[in-house]
Amino acid sequence: MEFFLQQTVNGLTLGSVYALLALGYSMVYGILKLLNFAHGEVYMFGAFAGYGMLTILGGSSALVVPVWLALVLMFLAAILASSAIGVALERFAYRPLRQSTRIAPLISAIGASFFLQAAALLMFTANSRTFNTPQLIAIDSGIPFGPIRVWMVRVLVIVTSFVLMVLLYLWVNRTKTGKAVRAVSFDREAAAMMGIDVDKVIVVVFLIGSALAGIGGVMVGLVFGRIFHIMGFVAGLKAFTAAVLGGIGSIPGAMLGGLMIGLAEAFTTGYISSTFQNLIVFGLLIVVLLIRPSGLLGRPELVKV
Amino acid sequence: MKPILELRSLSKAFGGLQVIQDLDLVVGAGQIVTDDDPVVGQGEAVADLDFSLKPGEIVSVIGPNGAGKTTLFNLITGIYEPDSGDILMDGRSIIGLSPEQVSNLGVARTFQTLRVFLNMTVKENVMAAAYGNTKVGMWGSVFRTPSARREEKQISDLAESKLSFFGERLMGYRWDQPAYSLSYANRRRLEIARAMATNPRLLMLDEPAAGMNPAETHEITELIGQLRDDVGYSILVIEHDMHVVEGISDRVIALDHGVKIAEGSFEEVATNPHVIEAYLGAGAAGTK
Amino acid sequence: MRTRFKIVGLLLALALVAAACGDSSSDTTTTTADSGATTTTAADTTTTTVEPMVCEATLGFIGPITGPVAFIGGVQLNWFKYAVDTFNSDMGYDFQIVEGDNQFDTAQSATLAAQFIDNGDIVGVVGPAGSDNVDAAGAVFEAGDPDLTFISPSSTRVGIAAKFTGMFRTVGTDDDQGPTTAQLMIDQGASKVFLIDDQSSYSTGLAASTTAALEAANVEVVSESVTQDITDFSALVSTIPDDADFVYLPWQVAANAQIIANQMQEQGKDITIVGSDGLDSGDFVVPGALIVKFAGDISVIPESADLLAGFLAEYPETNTFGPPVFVATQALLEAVDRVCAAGEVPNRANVQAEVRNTNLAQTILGTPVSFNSDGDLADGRFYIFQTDADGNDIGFAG
Amino acid sequence: MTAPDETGIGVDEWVEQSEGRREGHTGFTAPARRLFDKLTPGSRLTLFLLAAATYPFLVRGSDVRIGITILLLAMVALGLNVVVGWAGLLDLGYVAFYGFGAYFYAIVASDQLPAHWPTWIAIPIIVAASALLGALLSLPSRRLVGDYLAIMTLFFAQIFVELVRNFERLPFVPDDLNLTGGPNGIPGVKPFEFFGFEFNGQELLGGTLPTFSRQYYLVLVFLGLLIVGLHNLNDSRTGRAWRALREDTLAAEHMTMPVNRLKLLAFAVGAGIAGLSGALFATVQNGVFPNNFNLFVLIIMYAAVILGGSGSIPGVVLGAVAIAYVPELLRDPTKAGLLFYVGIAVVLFVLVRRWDKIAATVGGVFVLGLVVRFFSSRIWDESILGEVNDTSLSRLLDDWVLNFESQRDVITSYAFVLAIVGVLLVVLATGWWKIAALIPTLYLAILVWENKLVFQPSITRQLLFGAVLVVMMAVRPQGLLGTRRVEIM
Repeated sequence: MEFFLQQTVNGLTLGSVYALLALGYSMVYGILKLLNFAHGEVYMFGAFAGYGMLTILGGSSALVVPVWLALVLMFLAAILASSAIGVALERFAYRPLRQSTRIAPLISAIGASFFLQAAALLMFTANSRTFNTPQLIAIDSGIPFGPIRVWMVRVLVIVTSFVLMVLLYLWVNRTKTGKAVRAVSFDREAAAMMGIDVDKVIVVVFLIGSALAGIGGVMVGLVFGRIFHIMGFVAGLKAFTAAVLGGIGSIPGAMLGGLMIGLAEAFTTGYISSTFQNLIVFGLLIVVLLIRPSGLLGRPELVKV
Repeated sequence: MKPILELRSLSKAFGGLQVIQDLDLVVGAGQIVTDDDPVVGQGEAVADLDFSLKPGEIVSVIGPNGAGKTTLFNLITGIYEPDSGDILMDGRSIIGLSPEQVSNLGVARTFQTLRVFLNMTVKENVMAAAYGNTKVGMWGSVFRTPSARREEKQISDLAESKLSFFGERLMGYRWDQPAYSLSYANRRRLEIARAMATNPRLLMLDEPAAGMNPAETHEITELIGQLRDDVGYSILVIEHDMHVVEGISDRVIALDHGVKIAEGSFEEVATNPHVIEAYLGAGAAGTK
Repeated sequence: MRTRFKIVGLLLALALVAAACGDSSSDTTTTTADSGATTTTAADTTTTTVEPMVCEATLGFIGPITGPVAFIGGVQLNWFKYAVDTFNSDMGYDFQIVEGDNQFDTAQSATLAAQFIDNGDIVGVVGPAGSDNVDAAGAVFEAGDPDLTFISPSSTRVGIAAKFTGMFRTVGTDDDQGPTTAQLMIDQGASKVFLIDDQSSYSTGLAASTTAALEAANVEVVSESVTQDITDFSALVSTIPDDADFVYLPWQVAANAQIIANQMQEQGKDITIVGSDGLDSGDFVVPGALIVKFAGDISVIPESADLLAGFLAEYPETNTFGPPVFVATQALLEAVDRVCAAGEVPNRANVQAEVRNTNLAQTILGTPVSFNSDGDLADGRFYIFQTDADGNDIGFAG
Repeated sequence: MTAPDETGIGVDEWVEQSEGRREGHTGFTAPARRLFDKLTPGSRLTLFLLAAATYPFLVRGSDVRIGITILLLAMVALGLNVVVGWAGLLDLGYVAFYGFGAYFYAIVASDQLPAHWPTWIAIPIIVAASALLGALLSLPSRRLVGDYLAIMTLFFAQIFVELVRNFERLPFVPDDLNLTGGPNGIPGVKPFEFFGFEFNGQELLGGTLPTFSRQYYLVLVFLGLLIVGLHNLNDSRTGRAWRALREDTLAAEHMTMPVNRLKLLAFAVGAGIAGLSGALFATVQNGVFPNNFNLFVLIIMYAAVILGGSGSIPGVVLGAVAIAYVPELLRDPTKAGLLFYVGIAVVLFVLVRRWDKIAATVGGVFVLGLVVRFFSSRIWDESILGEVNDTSLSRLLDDWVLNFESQRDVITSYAFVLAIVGVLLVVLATGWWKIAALIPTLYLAILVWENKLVFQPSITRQLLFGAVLVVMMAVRPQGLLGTRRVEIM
């Protein structure tokens, strides 16, 4: 039982980070039908921005401000950097290709991804950076969860992700801009004719999706420690997987997909084998897709004949 | 003579919404053999007998929006499987067959939403549809064997002859133009040419005159007549334009909410009170 | 619009012509100009054949400067530049370098090997890193020019140097390190070892030789493995049995090992970590952990400490993959120096002959370096260190 | 056909003309494109093969090797083009078939197994096995479309690498059977040998054709045959059916095309070509390693197809040339520098358009440089004493741009970010504001180039390659030789 709970916590932590990334992925897809392969790089820059802020504030060991303030400032820095990059990506890599085939922006995304990786390599070098979170938030701090204890940072990650997801869900469903987003993702041309500024809506989506990725980046830095210039590649793939698994374009689906992959990875490692973790998780996902070809919460696309 | 196509108490529902209900329909030259079915009225059977003398029959399906007309097409061509009932082609059930198998039995259709292969040339659009009637395998094509060349020539001739059916509209330089460069009306013509290239016996046209101006509409009306007269297709048409329906139909079937509410000659159906009611007193059905 | 494009086209054409001219002119002045690979400093225009006593040479570098393991190649490139600069300024030479980025891709390593063979200025190569890249590049070197020396600063698979005439390496093999590590754990009374490899060529080789030695001594080995690109090990940490005596990490990415140490602490797993030389890095500071190092503690050995300080004054960071590059470059440059001292013009054959005679009494690694007939280190020794509470590495009796 | 329809014809002609405009038959590339269009496919291929065949005589061995890389990429990209460009199936597992072919050949042509198969037997078996594998893997994917298909096939690609890397550890594999060599791969793969004729460095008919050239011609022959075969296939009922499938699967199904069988066939043909290319790759590299078949390699293949023009055979070949050659071109810092400054000039002309404004910009940048240098050197003399790169371009700018002696990394990092922000501003600004933003941006770009990028040629190479991809796609979304496509979403 203790082992099971431990693995659940492990999986939830990882899964909530995947989910945050998948949300941005899924939103962009929903609105542009575009696989934003540079999303992982946005996340990486968020992580580095958070790290930069931490360094400015004196580093984990010699912080000049209270811890909570440092965390807030780190997240703010990440949100700023990530959303700026996300919006720039949209404007310069994707907007010129909006009228072309769906597959063309894929290469722009990959080019942008190469560019951003190389830029990070130039600015931050290839060496990993570590947040040294235990010096920030003691490793024996935490809340009890059955027989085990959950480190405060994990609590922070899981709670923050859930809160953000709920907020996002409410925003999309309740606010005027959120409704505009849904309108544009449903039918861009009709939305434009109804007086919705499609460009603006798309920018907003990139802004929010990238901000979430930035937050995810800082969280990864906090809870797992290591950030490096190509961390975005694998994370981006996981986000893509989570988004598709959940039903691409669906916000609850992205959350569910992310959590599911996180938990699947944890339980596979815990109960079966770490060596074949990827094999087993991929096999599992293939089965899920065979049973639900449009993802967990995705709806099959309706074709008017 | 047996009918080409026959529907027996066909039903199809989507999520609680009954789209097609107990629909019976018989197309083609021949006698209706559904005497066990109470819904089929005797009057229609008589009307059918009249047409049996002609090489093909043109039946129009009319009805207000949401009446289930396109669903009917989709059921026949195998996109949907009916909940109950039967569809017979040459007396054989085609329930459960894929659209590809149905089309290989000689049923070709066009689409209301216009589904030409946009990025292929006009001629290629038509040539592609000859797939089912040609045989050369992949290796034959790769090595351009003599039989492959011969067949390729036949496909090309077939496409040109089908396209030339439309006179100047789809001729000459247009053959090598991508289909997306065609006007709306020409895309409709291309869809018909493409359907013809599958070598069908039954042609199903979904709103062939939609979006056309009066001159073009007139043209398409004549064309549908020619298709039957010159080529000998049996034709099932969905159409809103009552001028077209009047001009081409041997028989008209009116649907409303998936239920057949009238059947007979154009005059009979157009004056049928159920049909007028279905169109909510709109002049379209009433004036003619 | 139209004129603008014409102008652009004209410019592009001009640029192409210029590029072509640049090529041909350099071709005529230096008999074999490089055009495929990168010269950080352009080749000098004097021809080597006229004045035989001018000691000139160009060294090539192959490494993963970008790509998935850029943390290896970046530091290695810096140490390579640093070594050449140091040697040039100390000895008054003007040796040139050509850097080649293989992105840790074997196909690119092979291409770079071919380019270096074609670049007649190059008398020796440092690199590549990774046994698979050595295999790919080595095949090209062996077929194209076995006289061209290449000294790999990080490839540990057994038997690989024997395959290629021109290959040397400045790190010990898995057969040197595995048994040393196993003996360490056996001496400490291990009965159960939890071993995690990272699915790289380096890691699996080391894991295999260590496992063999441990199992020969009846120590139970529980093997798991992860890929290098994951950064969360908490699920794996949960599976570490509480009765394990050691967790052995033969890893390349020291920062990942730090994460696993943190997560072990988080989950209350108080088990000593044993690391391979890959964890010899500032990224891994875990008090109590045992690290098997290929070199002594270079920050303590006075000569090495000076070099290290000099390096850090110029470049931001270092890690365990750097110093062997310095030694490899040193071996090459001293060989060139001896060739010149003998009054010969350095070429690939005589440089390789001198590299074979390498006998460095003192290196930055703190150990003497010489090569055996295969090109492996004659004496690949490993040292064991323990990190103390302050994060310093202290010698460990073993 | 009675009433002439003025509107329809008018619309058609207008569309036709606009298409002509879009297709680039005006502007500076027009003569080349017109010439290209006039050539028959056969003469295009002949010209290409002639040019390709003379290439090894003009260059050095290492360039021949790069040529091999290019030809191999062209081959494997042509196979991908069948699946993606023609049949329209987003197959992200394609690299697995490439790897399968490579590993298959490596296993039967090395010391991994006791058996060494003759090449002429091995190759057909490998192609058939790869095609079969492709067909098998397409079976579970049949119900999936678009991105769901993409992710499913992506799993296959990742599973392949995992399997290869951990083969010996699989539970059902006997301990002593290490078929794939794990992370070490399989070195020492034998060259192709057809009836005693080996494609390596042995003497050939008394001549001395070097190894690389032999391998080059071997791949070229395969590529030539492949191009002919694919061209024929494209113009056949199968090729048309694939493209119909891509355009509208549902309509294709109604037009007598067996959709599932055609998808399966496309997967199989693509996989077969990938398997063949993989076997060639294994022999060219003398070995196979798990990293040769990772997602990065897949990305490069996709880039070749899409950049060249998805669906077009000459386009894909050109795309492969561009994708494989540009990074090699960028290895040389002199050429990279040239590309950078020519790039700046191009940007100037495209963005500014007017001569007076261009002159103002160039003058402004020049003056700004002098002013900055003047004041900076007075305040902090280390800003002009730094190391200068030894390329001729850099020496030319030595006395104009700043060269930091210390703090170079930090300053240039900030300058780099500022320069990128500046680029964004330039694109967004209009009129003279654009010029105002352009001047400091250009200056910063040159500053960063001379102080940072020239010293990091390998990283700069990545940076420029990424930028080139983005710019090329923005300029020609349909790919270099692709035709513009209409897509209804």
